[in-house]
Amino acid sequence: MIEIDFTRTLGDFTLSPTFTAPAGVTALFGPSGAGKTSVARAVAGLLKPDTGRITVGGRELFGPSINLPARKRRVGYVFQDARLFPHMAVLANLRYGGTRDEADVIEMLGLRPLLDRYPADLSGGERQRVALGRALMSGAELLILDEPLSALDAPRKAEILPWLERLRDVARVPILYISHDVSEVARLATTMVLMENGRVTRAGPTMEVLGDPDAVPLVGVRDAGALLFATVLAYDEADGLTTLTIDAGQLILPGRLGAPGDRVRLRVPAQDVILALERPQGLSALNILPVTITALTTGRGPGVAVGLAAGRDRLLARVTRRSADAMKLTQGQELFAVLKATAIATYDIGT
Amino acid sequence: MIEIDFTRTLGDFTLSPTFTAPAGVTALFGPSGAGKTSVARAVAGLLKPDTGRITVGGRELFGPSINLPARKRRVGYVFQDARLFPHMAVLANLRYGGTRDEADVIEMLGLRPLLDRYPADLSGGERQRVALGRALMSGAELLILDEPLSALDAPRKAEILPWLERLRDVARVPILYISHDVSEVARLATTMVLMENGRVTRAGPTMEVLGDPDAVPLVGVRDAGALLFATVLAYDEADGLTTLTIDAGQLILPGRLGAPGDRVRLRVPAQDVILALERPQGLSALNILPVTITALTTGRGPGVAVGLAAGRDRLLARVTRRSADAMKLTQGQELFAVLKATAIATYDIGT
Amino acid sequence: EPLTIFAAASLAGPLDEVAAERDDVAIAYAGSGAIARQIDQGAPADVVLLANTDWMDWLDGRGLVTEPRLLFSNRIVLVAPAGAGTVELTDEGLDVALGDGRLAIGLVESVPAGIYGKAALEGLGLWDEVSTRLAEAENVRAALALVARGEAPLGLVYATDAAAEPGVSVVADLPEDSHPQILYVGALIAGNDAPGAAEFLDAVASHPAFPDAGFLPVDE
Amino acid sequence: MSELFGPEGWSAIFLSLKVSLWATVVSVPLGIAMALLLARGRFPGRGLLNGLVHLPLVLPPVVTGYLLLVLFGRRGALGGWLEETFGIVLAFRWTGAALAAGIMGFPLVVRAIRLAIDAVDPGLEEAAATLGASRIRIFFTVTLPLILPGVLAGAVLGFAKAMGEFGATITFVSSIPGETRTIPSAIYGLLQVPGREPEVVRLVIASAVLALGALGLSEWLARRVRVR
Amino acid sequence: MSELFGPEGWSAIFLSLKVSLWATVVSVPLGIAMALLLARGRFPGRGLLNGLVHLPLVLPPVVTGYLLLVLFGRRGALGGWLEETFGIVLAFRWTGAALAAGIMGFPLVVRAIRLAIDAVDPGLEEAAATLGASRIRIFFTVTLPLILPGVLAGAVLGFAKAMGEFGATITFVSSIPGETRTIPSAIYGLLQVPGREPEVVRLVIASAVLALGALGLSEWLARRVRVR
Ligand SMILES: Nc1ncnc2c1ncn2[C@@H]1O[C@H](COP(=O)(O)OP(=O)(O)OP(=O)(O)O)[C@@H](O)[C@H]1O
Ligand SMILES: Nc1ncnc2c1ncn2[C@@H]1O[C@H](COP(=O)(O)OP(=O)(O)OP(=O)(O)O)[C@@H](O)[C@H]1O
Ligand code: MOO
Ligand SMILES: [Mg+2]
Ligand SMILES: [Mg+2]
Repeated sequence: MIEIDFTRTLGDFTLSPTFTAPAGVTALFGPSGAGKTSVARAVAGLLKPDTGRITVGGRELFGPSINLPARKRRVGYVFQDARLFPHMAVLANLRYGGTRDEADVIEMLGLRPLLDRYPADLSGGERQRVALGRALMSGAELLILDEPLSALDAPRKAEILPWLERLRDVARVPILYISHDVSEVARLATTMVLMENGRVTRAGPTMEVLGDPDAVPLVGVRDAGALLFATVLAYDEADGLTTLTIDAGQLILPGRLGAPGDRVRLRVPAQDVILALERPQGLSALNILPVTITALTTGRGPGVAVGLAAGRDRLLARVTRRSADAMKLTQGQELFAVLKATAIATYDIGT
Repeated sequence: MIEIDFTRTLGDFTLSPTFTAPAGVTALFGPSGAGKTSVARAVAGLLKPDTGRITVGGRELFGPSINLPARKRRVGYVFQDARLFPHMAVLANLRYGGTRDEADVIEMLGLRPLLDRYPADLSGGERQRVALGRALMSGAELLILDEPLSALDAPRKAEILPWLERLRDVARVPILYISHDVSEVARLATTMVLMENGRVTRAGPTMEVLGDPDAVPLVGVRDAGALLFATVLAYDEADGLTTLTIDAGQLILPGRLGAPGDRVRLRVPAQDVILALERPQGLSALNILPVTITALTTGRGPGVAVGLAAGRDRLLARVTRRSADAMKLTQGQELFAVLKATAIATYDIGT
Repeated sequence: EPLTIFAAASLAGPLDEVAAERDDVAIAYAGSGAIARQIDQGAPADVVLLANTDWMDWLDGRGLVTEPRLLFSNRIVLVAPAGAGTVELTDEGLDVALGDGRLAIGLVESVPAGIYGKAALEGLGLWDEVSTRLAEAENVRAALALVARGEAPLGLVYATDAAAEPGVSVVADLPEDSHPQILYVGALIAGNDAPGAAEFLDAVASHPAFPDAGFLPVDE
Repeated sequence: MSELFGPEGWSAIFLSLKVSLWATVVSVPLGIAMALLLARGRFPGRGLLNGLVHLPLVLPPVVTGYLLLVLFGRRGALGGWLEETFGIVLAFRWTGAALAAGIMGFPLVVRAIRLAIDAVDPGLEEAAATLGASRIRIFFTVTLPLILPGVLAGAVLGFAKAMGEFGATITFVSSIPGETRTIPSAIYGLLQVPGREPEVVRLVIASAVLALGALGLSEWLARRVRVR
Repeated sequence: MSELFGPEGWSAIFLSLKVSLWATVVSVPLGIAMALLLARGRFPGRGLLNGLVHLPLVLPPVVTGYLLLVLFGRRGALGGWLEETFGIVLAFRWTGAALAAGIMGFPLVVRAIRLAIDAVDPGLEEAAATLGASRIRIFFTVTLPLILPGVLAGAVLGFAKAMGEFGATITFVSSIPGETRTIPSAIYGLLQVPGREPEVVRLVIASAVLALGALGLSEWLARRVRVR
């Protein structure tokens, strides 16, 4: 539980974020210069608000009569610039804040060959991995990750994300996550906080924010999409596909996504949803769901955001206006959503 | 034209890249620590190869008897860490190397409100924009961009990319571009150079590399996809769609993509291509192309990479093995590829 | 062009008085050794006044000065912080007066006051008793300050300095024959016939400020 | 070998070394503390303290020596107290010479360290704080290693100054063979007498060799500890 | 006001200011050049040069003064040549006092600047080079502004040292009223005469006030130029 409500002026920039987020991962999302890093610094005790209150998990870190020093906040902070100690080898850097899960962290981040190196001899991505490892090993009660994966290649990201999920779900460490990448955010974030110009413009459960046609311009057209919760039914060893149930039916997705009974969450990018008036046949797409149109939002561009209900689940589709006209889409209309299995690939699946 | 063939040892890391790239944008792509930044530094004259040769546009920058100093190489370098001059305000930083296109650059990068600020008061993304602006304004004969957009949000990226394209196409400045983001690379890069462990594992025209089913594991499963060249036929003002012709037929895509007759290029992510045995009807996807299967590559995972020929154009699709089996996909088979217009959105379209 | 005098620092008080009566005299004070070397390097001096005949001989030997002449003599006295009683010039007397303290004196190998003081102690047969209990100072004024501050219970200084410092009392006069005569010598710089130089030297030799300060005439 | 300098010369050399080493060893930690106070502290009188530290540089050494005498002599305000309370005697002792040398070199030590402190990236200290490190731990594990080149520079400046210090030393503790007659005092004495130049030259060379040896050592150490 | 120090006192104060300002003004640019050479240069004899720069710190000031006298005296090797060739006379002139003060402070100036140079991020100079800047331009637009706090520290150390320098000055150029009698020389002269202590105290205070004023000024400037 993170409760934030403070103000602070920085030159002629006024930062006054207000939001409450439950346990889990809280994503701060917004354009460059929105104030995301500044919020993180305030939470970590590196930037003193002028007035207000910051509470994490019931612990008041800052308030009218309290201003806990940074070292007592037990915050593991991965800075936007790595901030490794230049005079220590990688291993000493990693161990500086503690040695929790040392072997696992080193393994997961592929740091073994780098342990004796000094930061000056690391590449940009290597530095960021070490900084991440250092924060993970510190045994912090709150993790702040400021674009921790932005310098990393996709395969490396794919290795690190499940780890962060485990921290979220197993170790139950609350995480404040700053990123420009919606697929990361969607995968990890319990709560999404959209910031602009020092203020919070929208905050709420990730599913709601991402699935909200009205939030499309805030999130970015290409990044809009819905989140679904699904339950694993079975995994087919032979063809490597997992069958899941959602409220509206079944989905078949590649990869082993969990043991039967596990709950997983899926991001379905709006642009990867195809609408069909009739159930299509002979398609390589394995997933076809009956849906009802709940909302039609026309933006400035040539696209139309279509809100869909699939049972109690909500989906978001983005189609061209021409298609919408040709198909005569209207609110309440019943039709079919085609989801391509590989577009909802492992990368977007969080447990 | 960039010709690179040198070796240099860094501790126990050996860098020995060899590739030739024609004019345009050359993307260096590869995992963290592959040696991308080191290659860039060597080209810029900041890292001296032990032996070898570096030639750009016919000018020998480094060779057995020459080692041009950095300041004479006329290279605009956007460093992975911004490296702004901390004692100069933003405007002075921008003007340090020259004032080419000053007003345009400031506008495009949204730097106007920052001009009087000092680097210490900028956010991470703001710093990177200033660094980019400084390099753009220097009137360099070669631009080196080391992850210039990684700290930027999607809308900001979308503003900057067309500018880089203009540099490539109008000003004809060769660009060496380092990025982890395939969609950026696909959009910009003429040539793609894949690096791993200090060496070049694959280099060639971006279309070939991205469209090659064998390159899928190198590029990353989710990032694979093909490039198409298309010619603009018409733009429909009413519904905001552009009709284009490719060898195999017509495509209809959202947005004004150019004037009639313009050549544009499109990236079609493999995971966004749906295969159908028969021409589907009543779909929101506007683009259906007859294609022939040219290759079927089964990887370790549950997916199958399907190489497709659409006339003389090549496409790449990724389907599950189960679908491939159900549809009895075989080489030479003729079927239909369904491309969702919004999946090939403006973001992936380069002129 | 004022007349430039290079003078031993211990002459400072009365020499200033002499100079004050004229408006064209500049005096540079320093240690005798430094002055001699500077003259050797062509210092713009017209008159040189030293507290040490060795350095004057050194200059004379190099033909750098003309007409060296003896000006005054001085005496060495034993001083103690003001108010102290007289001290007997015997081993025991000194031992008692010193206690666990030290005898302040100019550097005994090099500072004129120290050289004379050492000679006197030797002449009195006291050297062995006190040679390990000295506090050798950079110049005689510093030695005097040590006594005046009470840091050293005894000091060997010029009678002239003792007379001018209210913080000390003379506790014993050293017999004149216990050390070589303390001589101040003056000379003109060779090949530099500055008008008034010889006259100034004469004025110094005859000025009452020196006897007033305790300087003694030279016994020829 | 022993004839090169004679017993007095050797004694002066050893004494100078002892005095200078002690002056350095004591003034470096104090210099670090003072530099931290001046660089980071925000308190009234900071400017005055800064001035006080620099004073020995500004005043003629003799004046500093005289002030030391007034303060730390046996009759001096602090000297008497030190002697009664701790049995520490500075007047006419090598300890006093070390004090004089240390005080004369202190502004140099503090300045070098302060420049290094001002150059430390506060972001690294912030990072250490978020990792739970206490101020003390941050100082010893982050700040101190990062300022080591400055500390070394300060130490070598302090040592060299101590080797060359003369005016304050001789005024405060005079020149007692074997106790306070350091190389500069010995040289000064020799210079006052005609014809002793050869001995002066030998002592000058000895002094230069020692101090430049220390300089070389510090440069070598600095290269080793230099932040990578 | 003029009675506070008497004409001689005022003359010493103005002279000290003139000498110290010149010493500082000349030694700072030379110090920057020397610091660059020592910090960045790779040439045989670098260690020796480094040692030579530090020598005035190590040697007793009197020795330095004698060396200057021997080298730059009118009969000295360089002194004669300078006088014949350029008509520059240093011996027994205020210019010589400035030379002595400058040389004595030079190691301090160089050290402070060198520490600052070592702390400059080479990445910024690289960035400037890729932007086409020549070495000269990089120096003046990037390196120099970044080391300004170090240069200021060096300047104030050099100035303070010059205000306090005595031994080398009096040995080299004597203590000629109006020409080379700086505050420290004047204090020395006054100390030789009983009863002049009040004048000494006044001059000490004047000297301290001037040097600490310079110190305050430099701190203020350093805050203004401090890299943001
Ligand atoms: N002095 C050195 N000693 C040992 N290894 C070094 C040294 N300098 C660089 N390296 C290694 O060289 C490799 C290439 O570094 P480079 O910065 O070029 O990588 P990169 O491809 O840009 O990576 P990233 O995407 O993470 O920025 C890295 O593995 C790095 O650790
Ligand atoms: N001292 C200051 N004076 C004026 N503006 C400041 C100051 N410090 C920070 N700012 C501004 O505050 C805003 C928020 O900065 P912050 O670093 O929190 O942004 P951010 O959301 O993390 O951006 P990015 O994604 O680019 O890292 C920026 O516009 C920045 O320019
Ligand atoms: O004339 Mo002095 O002051 O004893 O050297
Ligand atoms: Mg930020
Ligand atoms: Mg890199």
